[in-house]
Amino acid sequence: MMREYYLNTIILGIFIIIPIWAFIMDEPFTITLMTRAAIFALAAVGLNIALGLGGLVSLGHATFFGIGGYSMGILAYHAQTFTPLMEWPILVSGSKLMPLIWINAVIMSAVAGLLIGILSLRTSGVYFIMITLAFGQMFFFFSISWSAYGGEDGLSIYIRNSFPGLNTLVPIHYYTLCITLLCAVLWINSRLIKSPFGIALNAARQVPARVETVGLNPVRLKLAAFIMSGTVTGLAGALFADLNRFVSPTMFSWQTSGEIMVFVIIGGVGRLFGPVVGALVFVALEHWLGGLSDFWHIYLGLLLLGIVLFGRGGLIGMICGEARLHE
Amino acid sequence: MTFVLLAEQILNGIQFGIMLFLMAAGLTLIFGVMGLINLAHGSLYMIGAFSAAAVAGMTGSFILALLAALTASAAAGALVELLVIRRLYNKDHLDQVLATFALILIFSEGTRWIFGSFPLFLDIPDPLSGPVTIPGGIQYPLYRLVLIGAGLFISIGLGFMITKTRIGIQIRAGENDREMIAALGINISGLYTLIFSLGAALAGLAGALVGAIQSVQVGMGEPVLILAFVVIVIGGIGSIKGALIGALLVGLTDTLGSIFLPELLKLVTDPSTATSIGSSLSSMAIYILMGAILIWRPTGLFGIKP
Amino acid sequence: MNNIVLSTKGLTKHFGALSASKNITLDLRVGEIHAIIGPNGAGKSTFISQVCGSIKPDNGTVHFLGRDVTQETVRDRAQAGLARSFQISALAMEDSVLQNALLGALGASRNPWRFLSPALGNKMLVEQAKHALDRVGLSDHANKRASELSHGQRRQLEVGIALTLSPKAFVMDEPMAGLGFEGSMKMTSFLNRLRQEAPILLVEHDMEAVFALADRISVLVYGEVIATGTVEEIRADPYVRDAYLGEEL
Amino acid sequence: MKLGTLALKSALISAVTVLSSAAMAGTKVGMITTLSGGGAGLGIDVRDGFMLAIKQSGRSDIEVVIEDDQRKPDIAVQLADKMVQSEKVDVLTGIIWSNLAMAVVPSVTAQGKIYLSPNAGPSPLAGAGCHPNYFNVAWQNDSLHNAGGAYAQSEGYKDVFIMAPNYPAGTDALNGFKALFEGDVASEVYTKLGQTDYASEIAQIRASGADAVYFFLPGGMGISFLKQYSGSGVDIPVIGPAFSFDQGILQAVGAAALGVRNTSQWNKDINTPTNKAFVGSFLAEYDRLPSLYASQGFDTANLLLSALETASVSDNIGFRSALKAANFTSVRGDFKFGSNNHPIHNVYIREVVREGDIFTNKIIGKVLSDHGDPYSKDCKM
Repeated sequence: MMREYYLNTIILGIFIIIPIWAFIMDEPFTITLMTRAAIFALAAVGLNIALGLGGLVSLGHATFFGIGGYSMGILAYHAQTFTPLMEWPILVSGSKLMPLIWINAVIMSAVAGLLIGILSLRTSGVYFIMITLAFGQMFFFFSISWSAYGGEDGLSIYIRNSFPGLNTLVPIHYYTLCITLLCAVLWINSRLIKSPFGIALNAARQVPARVETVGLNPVRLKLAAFIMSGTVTGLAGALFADLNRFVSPTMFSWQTSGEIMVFVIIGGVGRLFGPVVGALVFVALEHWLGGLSDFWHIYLGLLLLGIVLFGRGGLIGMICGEARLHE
Repeated sequence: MTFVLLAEQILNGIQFGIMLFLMAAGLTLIFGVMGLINLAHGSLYMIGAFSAAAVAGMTGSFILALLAALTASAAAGALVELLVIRRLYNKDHLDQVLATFALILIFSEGTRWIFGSFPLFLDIPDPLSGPVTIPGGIQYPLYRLVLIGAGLFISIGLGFMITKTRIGIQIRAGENDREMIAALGINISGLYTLIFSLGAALAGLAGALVGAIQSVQVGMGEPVLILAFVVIVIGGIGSIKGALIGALLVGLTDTLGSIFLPELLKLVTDPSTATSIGSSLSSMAIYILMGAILIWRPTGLFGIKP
Repeated sequence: MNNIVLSTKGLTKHFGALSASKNITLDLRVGEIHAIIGPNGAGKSTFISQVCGSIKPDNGTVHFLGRDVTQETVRDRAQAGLARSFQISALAMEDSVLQNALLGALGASRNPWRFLSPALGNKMLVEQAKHALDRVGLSDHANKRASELSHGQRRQLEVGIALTLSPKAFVMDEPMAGLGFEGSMKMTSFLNRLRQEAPILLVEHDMEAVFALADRISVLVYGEVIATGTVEEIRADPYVRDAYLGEEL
Repeated sequence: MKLGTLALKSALISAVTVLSSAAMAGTKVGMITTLSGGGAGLGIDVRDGFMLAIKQSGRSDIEVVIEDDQRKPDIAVQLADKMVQSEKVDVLTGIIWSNLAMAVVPSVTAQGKIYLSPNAGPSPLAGAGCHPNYFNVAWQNDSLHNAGGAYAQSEGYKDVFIMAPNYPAGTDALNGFKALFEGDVASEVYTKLGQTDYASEIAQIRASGADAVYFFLPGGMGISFLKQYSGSGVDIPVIGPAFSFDQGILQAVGAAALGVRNTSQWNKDINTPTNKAFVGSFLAEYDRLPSLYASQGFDTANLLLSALETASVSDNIGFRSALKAANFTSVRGDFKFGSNNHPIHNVYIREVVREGDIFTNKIIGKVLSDHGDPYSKDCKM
């Protein structure tokens, strides 16, 4: 069994070496694919905070992905058309500046996470799965009929938003941004797992009654995890929208929620790099299997089934065995 | 808004609700007895519709088509239960969601592989096509009346089966206490397979019945699946009575919402905006209903309190 | 009577037709161990749950440190200093023994909202946790996973977590179960000393331990306290012998 | 998803092409279209029509890379990136749906690539968002709906019930209808996108007392509606754009569609030699009747071929003006580009008929002549 630490290093290595190779060989599309993988990974790392640490099976994380996407879409749309976003009570104009868009995405996702979390955490088990799904569907149908921002057609942003000092339209530049954010979030996540909050949350997932008898509120811990989880997935949504220069209600669909969950499961629930492996494998399969067969979803389905039935702990679990204690 | 229109819309809502019930009944039984979330239930609905369309295309007989739908979906259900599902009973909900999500991918792409991407068609049999006039001067499609009748008949049959028969007693025992049925010496794995394929057959039947008034295509099961989940969550998971009431509630909310919401909004804003906002709201209406009910009663209307 | 730490007055709880608690009135005083004994199904766990707040009584009150806490949550009571150990171990099985103890220390600090600094780097928390583990004799197992502990060790950890809270009163649900002879002896002598720190409301099946430890004993049968008294009084009570102790003595 | 790269390479023919001045380096075309999932039929027809024209041209210096967008905007955008970054194509085409076009077209035209639309014509791309690198060979989205309104007007309908899904193309459709219709609108109903049961709308139609129904329900939605409508006993005449009545879909609708009037810029019975040759050769090649979409794919390829005769793709300005000249014979008859690079053409009214076992359309009249679109005035280029 390989130490998880070494495997994580190898995975990070893949995320560094392949793009550099692609840059040298002038294969910009490979960089675009890696960017896609990095962004999916970020979205799934977000879900993993709720799912892996908090035990919250959210089938509605597309809500945050979409909110992030629309944060980008709406701000950039107003900047692109030179129309104010809001005139009253204060004049707010759009923006094409990525850091601003990201902050907006994070704040909006946090607000949504707070509201959805407060209501959803009244339930548990299957009911929690279903109420998060219901919130996702609400946002999905709302975005379809919100004609001011394109409705079903979505919003197209003609030129990728800007980041000071970089030309974001160059694939390697944008990739650098995305991978930096992914690494930053992974670092925060690795600290979070070992922090007092992480330990309390971990216990709240396993034995909420115990957490309560030491005087802590397990629901509040889970709510905090749900909000954090949402903000990270929201940030990923903003990046994804900028990768495509386009947002549409698809980002809100329940299939998107399912796919984000699939990334986490393929890699390994609760493992720091699980979502990263999952996203990488998914994008690779999509590219290679998709090239081989029209019906590649069948193979994806079989792989998933195999992992659920026979592979405890996803791919990382298969390679490294049971998770080690955080010492 | 005339009485005739209102009555017709209520009938539509009931018909929609009854069809949802056929889906939801299987889902809720499977969850109640085996504790399994089955996302692939929509695929069984699709299998029913496709088998019916294929057999109707070959033989031209609607009865044979329905029989084919029942057999094919029950068989598919039993097969899936034996190969995959029974390995999931002891896993957590997350694994169940994922494994059955995987089954959706396999079933959908498999169906597309066999039948292609174009929608199939299944026609209403001639004796049932066209409208009839029912008391009150309402003209209503005969086939939809037959759907309501068939659905009610099945609901009653299901109710009878659960309350009066041996199988029903075993099912209720299983819902209350899984160890008890083992203690009673009942063959659990046989019972589970039976329940699963019963649920599958109901879903397949719904698919075939509805397929005749809609188009039969890959992916037709998922929208219905989500609605069926909404239904059982509203009703309380595991409760057949809850599923029936939830189904009618969802059917009526959806149908009446899409008519009344725009009308209501027309009182406060101009017609065009009213129609647009009204229809957005009505497409969200059942999810808002579900959210509200869960916030009020976190385990649904007839769910068992934790 | 300001030496009373914890008291219940007329606690009554029905589950449908079944009355799990009938008018239970008893108290826990400074420095004592008050044992609750009774046959299976007598309503001991239901009673403890009402004392700790996870079940709300239909009638009656719970007072803790002179305050009516009947309407307060489990958390409020825990923060006020009421520590509970569970009958069926409620431990974070995937985590290490030390992390489980840390959870208690974290609860005592009332501040889990620290996100980036490692908990194991926090000297105060770790000291507190290690000290508690030391006292229950689990220091050698601090880095084991809780799931690797024996049944008895899990009971010790339960008590250890309660210790980290530096509580004003303990409520312990069968801490001796599964400990074996030697373990029981150790636990008995440990609890014997512990009563000086805070009084213990003890539910226990191990009669030998109960008679060795308890200052007072209450006998619960069918949700009703049929007798309360010192060890000698209870041993002598013919009614109790008849209803519960039977031939054991 | 690579479904097939058609590279007709033969030493002999390429020798000939090298001599022809225009396309020395060869031309690479990227086609992103829907080949799987719902709506795959449309993409398949566009592809087949397009490839038929390329094949008939006999040119070996045109390479077409075909990819499936699964009708998902994010996949389409990713494929567009791949076409531009990895395949380094000169011309893009193939997108079926307006929302996918909105996601892809602005960014590829901004990157200097030519885009030829074989189907979608969303209004922003015809108006303020027009671009000299963007050419629409099919129609502006309003076109067929304008014709629907004009036809209802000419038939003397006074009170029309109109219905479309609640999404931008649906709103555009109903506004397009109202633009040339002067009578009353009995009721304007927006359905859910992807709705499959229209019982409630049919009840409203029955109660409305309208004298005609105009609806725009693309794909499977139209099939469901028509089947349910014909079984409902409501006998108010129905009008719609060609999309719900086209060759690929009619067999699924079946007899329910018989007699329905629909608007189209093309039909297989347009009596020109080019069209007859197209219908005959398509039937011979693929063993099915061509659809509207196939005709648009065929026209798109022929436009491209005509421009390649006079200019090279590497000469962007020259190539654009060669495209703009539209120097080819469209299967629909007269065709030219308006100032915003969108078609000016005739729109006909068709009726669904049965020919032997097959349901198909026949033209019963011309509704609009040399019809352009109202957005060209907003287009500054």
